[in-house]
Amino acid sequence: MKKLLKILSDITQDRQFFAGLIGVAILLLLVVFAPLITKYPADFYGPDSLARPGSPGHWLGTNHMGQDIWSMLVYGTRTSLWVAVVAAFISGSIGLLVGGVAGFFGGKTDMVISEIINIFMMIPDLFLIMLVVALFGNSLTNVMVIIGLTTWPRNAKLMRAQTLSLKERVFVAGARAMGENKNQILFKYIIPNGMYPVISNTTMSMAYAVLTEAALSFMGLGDPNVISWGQMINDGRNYITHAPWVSVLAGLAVVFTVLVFNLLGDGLNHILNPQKLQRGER
Amino acid sequence: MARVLDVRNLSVTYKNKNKCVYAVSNASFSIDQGDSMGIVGESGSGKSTMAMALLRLLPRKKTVVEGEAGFLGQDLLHISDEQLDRLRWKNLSVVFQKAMNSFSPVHRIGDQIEDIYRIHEPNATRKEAHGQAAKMLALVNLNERVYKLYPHELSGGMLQRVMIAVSLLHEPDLLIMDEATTALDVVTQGQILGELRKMESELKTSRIIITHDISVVSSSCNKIAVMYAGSLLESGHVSEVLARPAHPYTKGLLAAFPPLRGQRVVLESIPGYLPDMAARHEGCIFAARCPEAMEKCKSAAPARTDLGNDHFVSCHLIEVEKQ
Amino acid sequence: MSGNYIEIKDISKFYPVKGSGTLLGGKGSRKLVKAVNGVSVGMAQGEVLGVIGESGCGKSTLARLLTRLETPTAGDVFIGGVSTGKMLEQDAKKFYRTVQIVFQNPYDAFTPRDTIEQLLSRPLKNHGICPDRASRHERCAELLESGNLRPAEDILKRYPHELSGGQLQRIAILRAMSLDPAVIVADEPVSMLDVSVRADIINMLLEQSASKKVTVVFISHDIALTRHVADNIAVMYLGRIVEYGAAQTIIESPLHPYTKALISNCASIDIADRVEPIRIDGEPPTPIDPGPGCFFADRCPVAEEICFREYPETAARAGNHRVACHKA
Amino acid sequence: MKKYIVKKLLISIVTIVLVMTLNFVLIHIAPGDPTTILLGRNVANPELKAVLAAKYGLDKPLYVQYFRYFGQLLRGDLGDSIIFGRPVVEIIGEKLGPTLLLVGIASVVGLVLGTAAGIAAARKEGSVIDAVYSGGAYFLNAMPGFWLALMLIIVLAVKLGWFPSSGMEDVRAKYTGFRHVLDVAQHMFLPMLTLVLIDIPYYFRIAKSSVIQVNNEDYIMTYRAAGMSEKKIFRKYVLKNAILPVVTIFGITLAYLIAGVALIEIVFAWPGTGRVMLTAISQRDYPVLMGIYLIMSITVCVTMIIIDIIYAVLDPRIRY
Repeated sequence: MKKLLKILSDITQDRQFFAGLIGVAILLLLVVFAPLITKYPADFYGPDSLARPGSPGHWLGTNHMGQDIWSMLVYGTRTSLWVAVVAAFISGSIGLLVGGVAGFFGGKTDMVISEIINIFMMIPDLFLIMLVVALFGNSLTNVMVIIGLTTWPRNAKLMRAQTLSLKERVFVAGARAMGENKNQILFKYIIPNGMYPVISNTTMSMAYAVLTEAALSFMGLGDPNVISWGQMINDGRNYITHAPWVSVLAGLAVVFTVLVFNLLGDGLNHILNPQKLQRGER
Repeated sequence: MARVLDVRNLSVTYKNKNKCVYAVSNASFSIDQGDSMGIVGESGSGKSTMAMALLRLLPRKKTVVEGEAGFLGQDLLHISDEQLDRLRWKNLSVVFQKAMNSFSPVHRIGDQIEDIYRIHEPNATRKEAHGQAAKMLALVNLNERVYKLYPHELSGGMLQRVMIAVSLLHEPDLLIMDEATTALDVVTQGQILGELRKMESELKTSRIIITHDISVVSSSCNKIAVMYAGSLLESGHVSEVLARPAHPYTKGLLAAFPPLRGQRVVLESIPGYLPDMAARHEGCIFAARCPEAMEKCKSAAPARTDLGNDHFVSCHLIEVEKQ
Repeated sequence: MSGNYIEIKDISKFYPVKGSGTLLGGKGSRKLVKAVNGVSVGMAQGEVLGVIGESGCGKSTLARLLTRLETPTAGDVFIGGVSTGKMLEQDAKKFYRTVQIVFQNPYDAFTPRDTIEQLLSRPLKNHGICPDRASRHERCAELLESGNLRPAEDILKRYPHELSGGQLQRIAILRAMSLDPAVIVADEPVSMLDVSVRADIINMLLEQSASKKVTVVFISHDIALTRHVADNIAVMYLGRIVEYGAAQTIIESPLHPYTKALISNCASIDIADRVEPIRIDGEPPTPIDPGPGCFFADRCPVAEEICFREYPETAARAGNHRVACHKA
Repeated sequence: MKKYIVKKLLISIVTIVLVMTLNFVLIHIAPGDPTTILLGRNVANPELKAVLAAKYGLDKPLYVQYFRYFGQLLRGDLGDSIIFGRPVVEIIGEKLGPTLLLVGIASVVGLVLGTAAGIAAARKEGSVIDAVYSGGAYFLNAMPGFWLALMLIIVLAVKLGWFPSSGMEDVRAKYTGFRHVLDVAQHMFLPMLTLVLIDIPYYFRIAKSSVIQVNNEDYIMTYRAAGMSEKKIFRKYVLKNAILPVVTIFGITLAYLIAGVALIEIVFAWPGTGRVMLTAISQRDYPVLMGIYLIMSITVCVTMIIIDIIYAVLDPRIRY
């Protein structure tokens, strides 16, 4: 109970984390209660096209096909969050594994893996993502998987650094001298103490995934069967002079979501900062 | 002998949103020309904070410094920044602990020495600066070849020597060394301390050494000041304080230190912990851990008592004895 | 010397120099850092051996070799006549129970996520010393009591960051002791602690090891402290023991020029005891392919031609005093 | 120094080989057979297929194909575009100029502005300036570049009419000489502004944190204790030490910018590789897509080597 209170006070202490948390809560509510808070299904083509925001029945207006913008934004949240979670999960897992292996085994393994990580960080990944999606087809699954498969290097780099420094910590040497084996050390000491920065970085990867998905849809490489904010921005482009709200609102949704994940990631980074646990300072 | 530094009632308080930490309270001591004083204390004693306060290097927004520090007729704590800048390095210089970080890693050592020399000799030619630097480098037993090198090309011991040479560029009246030899090996430390002693007789520089290691003080200083939890408890000549410590804390510290030669003794710790520095303490700061504490020690702070021959101590036991 | 309970025989640790050779594993010309270079020394049961030397002399590597945190390039350690190399192969856990270590930094000695009880119970459980939870709890409390950490029940519930450095280091010693080791390696166990609490830690280490006849290898750069705790002292320079003998003898009548310089430069708190330090020039070189002569020759004030040519044999002197020097 | 550069060169070569290999692998693991991918879906010309099969040795074992493919790439043969029916190298070559012009100028301007803002914020840490700059960078960092481009068009081109919203020059006017340069500059302003704005947060973040870090270094304390003026300390010592981490991220930021520029070119109808890419994507012109990927990767690699050399000159610790 005391611990819980402590955690709660930590959370409210860090403004960034708190803001991020509220943002995520809003996004999740939108996802869960989408059918309840929208008047129209997202694929409903109404009679009023390009209605201004504030029009009766369409408080955020409609697009050129007569679709309700508010409904599209809400259903677009589903797409974005889904992509964010799956892609970040893939990228986080690969990063954790590759970085962990490099750091834990060290020596030549580490040398080779870290050069590979550097190389992947250097290659402009958006081109590769586009190429692969173009080749393999633009389904949502492909988009999520390929974003996950190309954005792991950052997480790997972080995990490697974490593992390397943890390996040198006295309590790890102590555990070895106490006769604990490699598995015990990895699962009891390295991973529990090293994964928090990776978690916070993975939160940032979610932001990156949202941006990438938007870019892909914007290029016409999104899944045509789902509502996507990037697609909305692209559609709105043609009416930018007289109906700018389509693009503007969809873009604001992207910005809001990315901000939320970045805030959450930065906040987590402060709260879980390993330095805080290192030397008894609270 | 001329008085170089006269510190009166120096207090330093760290302030942030939630609390105040009383890092140094009411410290008074003085240094005469040619003196070398060692300020000893454990972690949290405020010894480094005191030095930083005298040098006015503490962040201004977060600290409150009170008291006086007479230095060559001026008050270090109250003169303007411009006046202070004129004294810095010309009359008062400092060497910090971390030798490895004492120089910018991307500039040549010689370049950095010249910049520091030119602060007070803006019109000096490169040759003049180089000449003075070479003289000081020789004093700390270094080849002037280091002039052309980058910091990463030198070892920690060599860098610390360079730093000491730099601190002596203008032959200052007072040199403050903050744990300057702590990170060095025994042999290197011994040699640097030896060089310092030799040099002081040539340059007439006074010195303050801040350290946690009494043996450094006993082997390189003529005066000692003992600090505990922000208070200066005892000060005097090394020969007197170490031979006849008056304060129970000094006695405790000495009993915890093993001698190098002679009979082996039983080492004794001082029981208890450092008091909470964020609280004001009514009585003697050491009372809670003092084996000889009396009722009075908990309620009233002891006055600084003069035992003669520059030996000062702040302890009720002594006050009682004197009466 | 075969009567020794613990016998370190010709132990060495060489590392390849970083950046020498190529990525693809170039042949031949790889340079070696000879961190520990053929160290042999024996200890009686319950003896305290002090190891002194400057940074880079290999004393910490020696600690890691003894506890097998590093695998020796050559050599072995025998405890009661049994090869620890063999012991590791046959029953690794037994080895770790036999040899324990206390590190320099107590603040980092425990994983920050566990309570003291969890930290102390873990080895008891892993080594099957106390099979059930209740007995482990009892044992942990006993351990703390025996180390004067009271109230034990309260401390057991604490996290490492809630305790002081001195308390943590005492717990580290108690945890090592809880496995009933034959040897404890103490690598600079008090150098990060304040002087006023050091004595307690040292006294506790000595008491605990004396009562259980545990042999202690005390590694330190603090010469006065080492003299205080050790029966015998070994002086290391660039990976080798250059002088060995009874603590008092090494401090008061050293024979090797390096030991002499080291001790003369060591400050004492006794002001009557000011000795003129012996100058030795230069910085301690790195142990990259040293030799063939005496490693100390180029800094030695009394070196002669032979010192640069061949490494001196270790010669026995009065008592157990041994020194490796052509001139001593 | 030599060793350091040789190592960096080797890594760049490995990178390029890796990109080539990735292309090769993708051709072979993608759904459909390689000829279809290289020819385009709608073309089922048996003659052409035969020519391709012979060229790429599609009847030979995979490793032979790999080396052949490699050999062709090394000779500068990136294959032919499906829709334009011309060599990919030619097509990209024509469009690379405008793209590099845009990226080149924008990344340098972004570097300068982002770093300057970061330094300013660090020197006044906790002030209003710091809060405004940091908040601005945080928001910019969350914006998709192509959307930001649209917003700039809405405000600066449509509403205010200050700048043209698309193209690289006024085609009707046919300006020459200095007037032409001015015209291009005017057209370039908005796309460049967009790129600069999305580039700024990266440099801002790293410049701010490294200035704060250097300010707390011991040597800065030494210079203060020596009475050196804050101006001199900052200009000579803080700046040079703090700029190093900024230089190291230039390469990675450039990779990011090069990826982002395609979308921004599309929004502004800038006649660069981005538009080629959009067409290639919509028509599934794979040789062109692969060619762009390869050439952009090479561009980043070459820049990285230049950056590494600059870094080695700036930081004496590298020169072994």
